[in-house]
Amino acid sequence: MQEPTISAQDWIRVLSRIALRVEAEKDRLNELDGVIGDGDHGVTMAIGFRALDQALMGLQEDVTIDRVFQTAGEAFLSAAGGAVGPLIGSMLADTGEAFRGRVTFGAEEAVWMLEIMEQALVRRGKAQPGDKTMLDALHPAVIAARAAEGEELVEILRKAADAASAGARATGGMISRLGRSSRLGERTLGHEDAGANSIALILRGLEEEVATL
Amino acid sequence: MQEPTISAQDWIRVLSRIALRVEAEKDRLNELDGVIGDGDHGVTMAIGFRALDQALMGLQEDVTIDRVFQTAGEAFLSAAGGAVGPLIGSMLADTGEAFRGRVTFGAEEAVWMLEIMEQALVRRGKAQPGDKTMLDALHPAVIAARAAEGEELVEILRKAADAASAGARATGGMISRLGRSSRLGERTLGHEDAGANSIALILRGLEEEVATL
Amino acid sequence: MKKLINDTFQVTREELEGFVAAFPRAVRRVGIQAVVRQDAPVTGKVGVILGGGSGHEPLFMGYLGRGLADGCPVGNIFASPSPSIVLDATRAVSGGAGVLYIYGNYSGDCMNFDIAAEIAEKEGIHVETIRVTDDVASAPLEQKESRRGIAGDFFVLKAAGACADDNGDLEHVRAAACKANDNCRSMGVALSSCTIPASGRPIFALGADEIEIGLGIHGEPGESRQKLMTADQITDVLVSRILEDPLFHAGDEVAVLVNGLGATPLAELFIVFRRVARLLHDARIHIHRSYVGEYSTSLEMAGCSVTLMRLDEELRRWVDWPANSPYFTQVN
Amino acid sequence: MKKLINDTFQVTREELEGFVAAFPRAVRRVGIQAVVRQDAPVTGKVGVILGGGSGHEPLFMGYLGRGLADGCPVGNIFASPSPSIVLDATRAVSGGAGVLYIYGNYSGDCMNFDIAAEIAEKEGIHVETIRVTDDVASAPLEQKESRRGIAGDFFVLKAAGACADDNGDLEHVRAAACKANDNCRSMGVALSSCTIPASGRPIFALGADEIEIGLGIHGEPGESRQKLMTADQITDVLVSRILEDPLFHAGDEVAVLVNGLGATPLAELFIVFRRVARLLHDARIHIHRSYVGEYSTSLEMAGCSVTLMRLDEELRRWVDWPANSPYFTQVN
Ligand SMILES: Nc1ncnc2c1ncn2[C@@H]1O[C@H](COP(=O)(O)OP(=O)(O)O)[C@@H](O)[C@H]1O
Ligand SMILES: Nc1ncnc2c1ncn2[C@@H]1O[C@H](COP(=O)(O)OP(=O)(O)O)[C@@H](O)[C@H]1O
Ligand SMILES: [Mg+2]
Ligand SMILES: [Mg+2]
Ligand SMILES: [Mg+2]
Ligand SMILES: [Mg+2]
Repeated sequence: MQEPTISAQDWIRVLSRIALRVEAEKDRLNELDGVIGDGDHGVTMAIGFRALDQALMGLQEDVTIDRVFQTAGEAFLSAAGGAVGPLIGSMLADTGEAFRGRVTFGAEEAVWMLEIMEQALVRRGKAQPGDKTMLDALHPAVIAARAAEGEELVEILRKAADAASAGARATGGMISRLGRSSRLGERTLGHEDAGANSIALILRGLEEEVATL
Repeated sequence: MQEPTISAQDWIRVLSRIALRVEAEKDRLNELDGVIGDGDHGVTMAIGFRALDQALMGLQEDVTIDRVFQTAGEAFLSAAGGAVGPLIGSMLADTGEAFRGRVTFGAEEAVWMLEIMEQALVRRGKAQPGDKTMLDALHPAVIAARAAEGEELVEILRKAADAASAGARATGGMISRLGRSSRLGERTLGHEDAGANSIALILRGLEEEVATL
Repeated sequence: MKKLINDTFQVTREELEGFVAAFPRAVRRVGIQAVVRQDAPVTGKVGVILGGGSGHEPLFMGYLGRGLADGCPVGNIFASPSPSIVLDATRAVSGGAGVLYIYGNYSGDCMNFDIAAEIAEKEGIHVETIRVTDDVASAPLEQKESRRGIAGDFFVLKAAGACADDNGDLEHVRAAACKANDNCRSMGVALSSCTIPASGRPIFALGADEIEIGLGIHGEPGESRQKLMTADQITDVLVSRILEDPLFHAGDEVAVLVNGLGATPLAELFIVFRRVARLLHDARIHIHRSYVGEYSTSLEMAGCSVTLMRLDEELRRWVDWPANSPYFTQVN
Repeated sequence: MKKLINDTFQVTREELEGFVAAFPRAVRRVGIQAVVRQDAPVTGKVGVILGGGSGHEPLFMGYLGRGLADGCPVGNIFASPSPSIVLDATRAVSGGAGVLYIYGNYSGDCMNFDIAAEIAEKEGIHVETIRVTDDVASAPLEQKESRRGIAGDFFVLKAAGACADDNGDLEHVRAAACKANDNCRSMGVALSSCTIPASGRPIFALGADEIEIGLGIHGEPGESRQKLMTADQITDVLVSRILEDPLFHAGDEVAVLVNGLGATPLAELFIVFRRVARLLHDARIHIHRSYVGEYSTSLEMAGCSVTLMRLDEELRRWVDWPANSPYFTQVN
């Protein structure tokens, strides 16, 4: 049996579908950010993903996987601004950088991609696990994906998404130590982090959209 | 039987007691003005009457009736500002002017005072009956007082106050043709005029406070 | 009611204390509620007085200074200053060349300023008066002189202050102010009411999706209540009503003021200005100079007004004239 | 949500269109969301860039002009501009003498401006950065460099812009901005929240009698929620917290900024200023110059902040330096 692989065109489809999911969840993300931040996280994510979608539509038929990610990352970075622009922008762009020359994308690459994304996030944002940021969804996702190594692509993505969701929920019990909300200290307890929820949303989208390919 | 007469000291007492009544009704007057005007009529009346009260407190024992009214009018005019400052200020000051040299104040003078006040109001404000202004309380009061000529002082003041109250209520059926509210035209229908209510309030106070002398 | 105040009855007085403390080089207080330029009276210059009730800041006292006003009598919130306050300002700015009173056309202001003018004349100070009547929503054109004044005060002051600074005599300064007023048209919209501190509750109530078109700057209700529209649609209504008066023609040059009523972010005023500029462009009316910001407010009301002043050579000169005051400074 | 807007996602873009249309002699747009002085780049002069998310108008672009900023990259509402917007501004103001970035210390801004600076350096434009950290409520003094920036941006810009206008080189301009920031302390209070258009609902909820002391200018909750107090009591809290940092001493000279957050009438800011002046007088701290008005807003939030900048001879010189921009002009 041939191991399933995600093509560049698949990636365009998957990322565009994730953009729709972000659009649909924008108000919820704003609300989460409103409680302990400035209430714009959903808007910023939507602006970034709209631009990403727009940029991907302009790509040629024969585009490579790395160019898809590069394009997505640059478009997101240029359009979103805010804190998430550089963070998610770098996650995508660094993935593109790392995948230069690659033509297949299967289970193994999925784990690797998540690792690269975590490194990009930490490099840009300097967060540590427990700081109540996007990392608290991404970090458990990477651990779960690594633990699932050897399983099928969609299974790995499902476990990563589950771990990210659990991680996002767990941020409710954390005291923010980075970004705007950090000034609130203990007042952040009991409220989930908006960015961590975005990561959970993206990884869930990744799993479910890849499953429909 | 000696016809009762209101002394200068009595007038100070009566006007000060009316000031308290205005203070107590300030919110209601604001509300009336808020519906079709700018909502400050009660405040302006209170400011004017506070200053009037203050000025009367500073008068000597041997003050004359005309000085009481002069002082009251000038104090009201200087402090209140707005539309009512010149209107009520002139009503009081013109009364003082007219009573120069007078030492008694009985039933006959009460009618005369109301006539002078009406003239002062019209001279300053150029209103006509039916314009939905203070005049629509004062004008019927003057007619009622004239009709009661020959009766006792308090009786005359009661009839004037009753007519002013009825007049104020009747402004609800008028379309404003003067002052701020005139820009509203038909939208003023169904709402009583604030200034007319002030006149009713003052004349009722006059009656009741004179009755307790 | 949440406000940064101490005593609801002392708002105007404490406000003036703070104002003169903030700009001691520029202004000083005379009497209880009048403020004048620090260098008043300027000998030989016409004294320009701009006043009215408070609650419209930076109007009036924010515009005390060279090329603008010499004195501002300030009434309590939304109430004309009394004659004694007007006289305090009048005497302090009288430099021997007469005094011009500028104020919005409201019956309270008319009565109080007229009484002050009578007394000033008795004291030998010659006073002329211009009542600002820019609000097209307040009366039809045939009754132009009964229209009320809103943000147009600023343009009328700009012309009078510049002409006085150019050493115009009283007749000349009055004529400049009069021409500015004749060529000025405004209309406003409110998105919310406002609260007079001593009353403690909003003057009027607007539904969550309602706006009041053509309102007055003291919360007097306007011409019509409508459902919320986009900024472009609202601007279209305001500008088309302004252009209905047969004053502006293709080829004309105008000054534009998009004025915030208090709570509306500058960003929204720019969005309104963007549309005004487009509409004027389409009507081939040329914008000579633009003003966008809070010039004449209504406490914390949300909304804006649009003012156009048609320019001829003289008015262009007065608009371009330099000015220097705490809240408006223009260098060329 | 009632706002004068058209499309919730186009607010910043349409706002900028309106802004440049209103002041065509003063500013021009470069790229999609950057605005620069019309005469940029000024050859041989350090380019001063002040930027951040929009929603704080007139900050940032209102201060483009002589003695102030050369370029403003403007992000979406309350969101840092992206590196490409910052670069658009950087390239347009680079006159060969290097560029200084000034922005409030928020993690989003730090990341985006840093990426832009890296790219600019690769293109041969030397960039220095000052992050404004004036808000005493946001972190204790030992962590001064992690405090966030609020209205202090204005004073830091004033110093940098003046020094650049005086032909200071990049190191000199950076040092002036740094000194201004080191000597600047602010604290704010909110009486209401505000609404980001694309979100449509207030960022946070305050009870009818509650205020939020020490809040951020993006609606980030503050230090503590308290019951409404008088203006004097609130001012006492703000000023005493500012004076807690062992920076200000009897005999010092300061510049004062009482800044409105958007919906607070100027009259209330004067009442706050009145109390600030009294408190400083009692502390024998001398006010050299005062600024009262909306300098750095949070959309239509009600409330204010108080900023003090301690002056030495150099900072006094930069504060007094003339400036000319659409929303701040100072002549001496
Ligand atoms: N340094 C960081 N590292 C990782 N994530 C961060 C960092 N700073 C902020 N975030 C994430 O960004 C989210 C806020 O994003 P957003 O609201 O778009 O930006 P802003 O704070 O500029 O308004 C937070 O919920 C948090 O998860
Ligand atoms: N010209 C006038 N003649 C008689 N009464 C008037 C006139 N103009 C206004 N009024 C009265 O003044 C009242 C409003 O007073 P007030 O609210 O104190 O003044 P303002 O309109 O300046 O806010 C109106 O209700 C009306 O009765
Ligand atoms: Mg946010
Ligand atoms: Mg009224
Ligand atoms: Mg009034
Ligand atoms: Mg933000």
